[in-house]
Amino acid sequence: MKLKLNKKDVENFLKGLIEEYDLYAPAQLTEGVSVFKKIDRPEEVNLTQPVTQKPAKEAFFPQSEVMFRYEETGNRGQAVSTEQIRKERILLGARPCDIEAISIIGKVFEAEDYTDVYFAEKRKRTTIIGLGCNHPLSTCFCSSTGGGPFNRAGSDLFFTDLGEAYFVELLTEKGMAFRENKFFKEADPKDLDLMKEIENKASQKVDRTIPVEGIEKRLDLMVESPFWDRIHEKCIGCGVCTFLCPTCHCFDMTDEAVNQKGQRVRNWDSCLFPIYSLETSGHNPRPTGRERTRQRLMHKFNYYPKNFGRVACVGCGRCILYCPVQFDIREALVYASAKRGKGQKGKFK
Amino acid sequence: MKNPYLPIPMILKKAQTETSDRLLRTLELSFKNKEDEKSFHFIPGQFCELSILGKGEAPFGIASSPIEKGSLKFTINKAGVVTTALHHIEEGSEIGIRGPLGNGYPIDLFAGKDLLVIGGGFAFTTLRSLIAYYLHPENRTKVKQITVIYGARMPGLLLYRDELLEWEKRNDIKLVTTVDWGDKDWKGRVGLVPNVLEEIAPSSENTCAVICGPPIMIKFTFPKLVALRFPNERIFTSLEKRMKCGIGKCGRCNIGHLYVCKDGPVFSYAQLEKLPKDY
Amino acid sequence: MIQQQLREKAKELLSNKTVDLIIGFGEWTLPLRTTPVFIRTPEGAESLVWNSFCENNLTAYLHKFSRLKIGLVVKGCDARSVVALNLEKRFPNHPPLLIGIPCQRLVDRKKVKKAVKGEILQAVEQGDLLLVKGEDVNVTLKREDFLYSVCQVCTHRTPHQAHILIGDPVEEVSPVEAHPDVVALEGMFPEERWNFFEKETSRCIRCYACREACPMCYCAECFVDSSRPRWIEKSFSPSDLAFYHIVRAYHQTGRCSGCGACERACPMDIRLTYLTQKLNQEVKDLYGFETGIQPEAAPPLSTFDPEDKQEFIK
Amino acid sequence: MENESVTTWEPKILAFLCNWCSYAGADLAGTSRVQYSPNIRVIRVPCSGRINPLFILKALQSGVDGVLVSGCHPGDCHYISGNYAGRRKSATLKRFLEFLGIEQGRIQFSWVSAAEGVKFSRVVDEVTKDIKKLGPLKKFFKR
Repeated sequence: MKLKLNKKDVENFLKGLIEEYDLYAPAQLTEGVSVFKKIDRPEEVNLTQPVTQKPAKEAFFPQSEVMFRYEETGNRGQAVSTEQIRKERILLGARPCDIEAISIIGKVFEAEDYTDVYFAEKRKRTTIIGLGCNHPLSTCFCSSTGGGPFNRAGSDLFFTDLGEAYFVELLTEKGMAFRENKFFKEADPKDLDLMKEIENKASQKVDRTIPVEGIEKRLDLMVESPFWDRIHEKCIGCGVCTFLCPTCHCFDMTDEAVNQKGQRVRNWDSCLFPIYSLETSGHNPRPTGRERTRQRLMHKFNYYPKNFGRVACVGCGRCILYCPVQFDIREALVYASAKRGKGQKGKFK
Repeated sequence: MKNPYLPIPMILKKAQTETSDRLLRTLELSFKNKEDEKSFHFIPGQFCELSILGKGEAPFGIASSPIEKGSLKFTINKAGVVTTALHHIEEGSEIGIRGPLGNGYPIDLFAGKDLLVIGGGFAFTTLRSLIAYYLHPENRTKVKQITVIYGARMPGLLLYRDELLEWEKRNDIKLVTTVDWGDKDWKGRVGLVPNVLEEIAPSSENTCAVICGPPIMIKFTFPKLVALRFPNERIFTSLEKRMKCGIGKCGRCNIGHLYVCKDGPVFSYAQLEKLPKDY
Repeated sequence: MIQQQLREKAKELLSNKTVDLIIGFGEWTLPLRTTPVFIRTPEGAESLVWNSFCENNLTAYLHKFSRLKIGLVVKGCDARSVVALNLEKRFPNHPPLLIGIPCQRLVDRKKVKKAVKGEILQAVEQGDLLLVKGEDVNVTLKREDFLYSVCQVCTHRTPHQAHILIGDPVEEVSPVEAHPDVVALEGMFPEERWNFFEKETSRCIRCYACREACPMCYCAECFVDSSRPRWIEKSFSPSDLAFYHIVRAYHQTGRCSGCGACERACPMDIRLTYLTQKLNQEVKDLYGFETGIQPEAAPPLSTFDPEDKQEFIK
Repeated sequence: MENESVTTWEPKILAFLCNWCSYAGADLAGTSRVQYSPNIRVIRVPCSGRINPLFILKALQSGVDGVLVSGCHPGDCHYISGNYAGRRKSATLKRFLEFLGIEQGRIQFSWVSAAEGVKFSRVVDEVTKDIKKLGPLKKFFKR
């Protein structure tokens, strides 16, 4: 069944979603700055920015999340967990890279030994409406990391912007539940053709040449390489790349209490912060930018693949776009792949 | 779904200051709920996250042994926010714990072998758990000879002194205690752990070594073990790293692709050799 | 031309071992930007560039490479940061060798992006013009219309304290009298000012890029990272975000050179320079002090004058 | 007539008093039985120069409606120049917070010597009156 959602119906479609679900979608905080947030009014939704600043992982793993609350601190308190969510959720307008990243985090958070209930509960009760990338940016390299601008893996429904309408695909059981949605209309065969044309055009645009293939093995031999002495030089140790990364999932847990009431909260944390690994004794196993940059890159391209069989990078390009000093992860990959002793030529000067 | 982040309630049964500098305090906790006690099974070397609401959580090795039923012991070094709170908490209070976490010592591999235990300072906690486990009549036959070398800076800083005295009297364990500086009452050895090890020179044949202590002690003891021909596969240590979640999610305690909280804290040197030196 | 002189000078300094390392700007993967480069060999000097996109304040790297003899490429504002750091005794061994370039004022990439539809793939400077190319666009912009607001108010574009000056000094005037955001806010009611501040800071993701990009933020332990005492919580209450930004800015009182690196580093486009610009204005008004202009003048908050104004004290 | 919630509300004011002058001044006010508003809570500090702006911000965040910092008169500092250094911090912080939109009068400063029990009571009364007029602190205050 081929469906479409006309743009003039979008507002009412969104209204319906907001009534029935908790809707998460990209919204602009200010011109050019978008994040995924809970939507209260249809007009907040903005599906035009190719890469939002903060990734869609926030719908499942918010930057700051209360884990449990207690009425009394110290030695008598009773912790009340907050993992239960009230309503079914919709994640709308997430791009294929962000959706891929959610399953990457899922491999850690939904592991069999211990399940992160906060993430798992939200994921179980969320229907994902993916949105194809008509205009991938020059910094996008999802096709090099095993995805693509129209990769439908992980989406329950998938939208393609045809200009006047969205082409709608129902991909899973969760997606099929929307079969009867009154705003979905029968699509014409020419809509399908248009969708394919857009998909082809976009797919050709995305860089496929970033050497991700085999990177795990190459990095195995590079743990103590002089490569790390240079690559970290320009990194200033802020958390932009890790906070905006759709696959980064480190967090910190702290107690926040005022008077007798309190809560345990988790907040995103970054391996690039010196205090991330600093021990109470004063010892820091990763004392300089060299070790911290190595940790960031090795985790994505060596440690994670060792545990889960794929790289923990989806090629969204956020860390390149928003880095204050233009640390380019593609550069790191190209360098790591260059034969030893030979200077780097070609794409990255 | 069970929430692995939610602490279970324990009651502080007894608290005891261990050392003359008053920086180490042993807490004996009993389960508040019977069901929790029934489902709590651990092996020496595992740890728990102790939590005080309003202050936070911190990981501690379990100092008691599985054969001591009904309660758990932790020895806490006063250093940061949580440990200070744990030093001030009164008997009868409630403390949350999560655990047991981590892998524990490889007791299957130890079976039928001699055991050499080397400890330094307050890292002796889980070693105490291990030794007490094997000294129990039920388990004593599981390993052959037990040799323990335990050092501290000063006599007053040795942990579990009453127990050490008891062990000294037994003939099925060889206990050597040593201090860096003695005092007028100290009749035992004076000397650094690596040197004492060299002196005693236990045989490495069919022996597993467990070593826990400050990094500087480990740094100088390890070569002595190698000189005694202990293979890396039979030298074990328990690592410490900054931890938060304790279950391999929050990220910070990894060494290479392994997490100290989940895949450790006990590692063999053969394992560590293959990992980045991130500890 | 300036770029060529810069390369030659760098080559010379590295060849005769005057410095171990030159930190300058190089071209990189994104248009409208440059990247910090670290050059150790005379041949490497060829990768140095100079243009209106040299936005980083490279002085921030001096903390990271404190053991080396460094040649640092500086604009007027960057040189002032070095002077301020020197007053704080940050260079006991090797003060950096400053290779100064009178600044032509920098182009605000965010302003350019807002003016051009779609992704910008290439941007070239040609005199006073910017030639910007995208996938389907090709526009010519006037450079002047797209300057950073901090650059518009900057009068000290020539790095006077530089050891080597490349190019001719420029006139000490600014096209704009005061920072436009400061002017706009001063005309508002307190309520509106607070709302503006809170709205801006509400976007903060606490990545601390503003802190790390700033050469003056070098505390061994930042107050936000302190656990005893814990000044602020790690989560996202508006009050804690405001707390962070008030203290980060206020800590720059009398120390900020107005380079704007904090605001440029922010991935969430939070306006930050109006805070420090306001403080700079106050310090000038109260104590006649401008950061990094007089190499010997004590920073205003580490000294006093018995005759300081005190009409506000009961 | 003002409505009741306004008339019954009493501001909470935190006063940082230097050990050598203002604290002694407050003491004198007490022993001399001079009446002043009961709205202040006192924290004794070694010197007005010890006041880190973080203290003032933390106080405002934690629920006080105003802050008073009081030290020795210029020239009288027990540490020679602590109050001069403090004066510069005070001036810049006050102007900065007012620019951000914290109302004028939320943070106040005074010089009170050990002999000025009466002045101390007057300062406290004035500060209390000012802050009462401003009403409860709504900005910045947490929760």
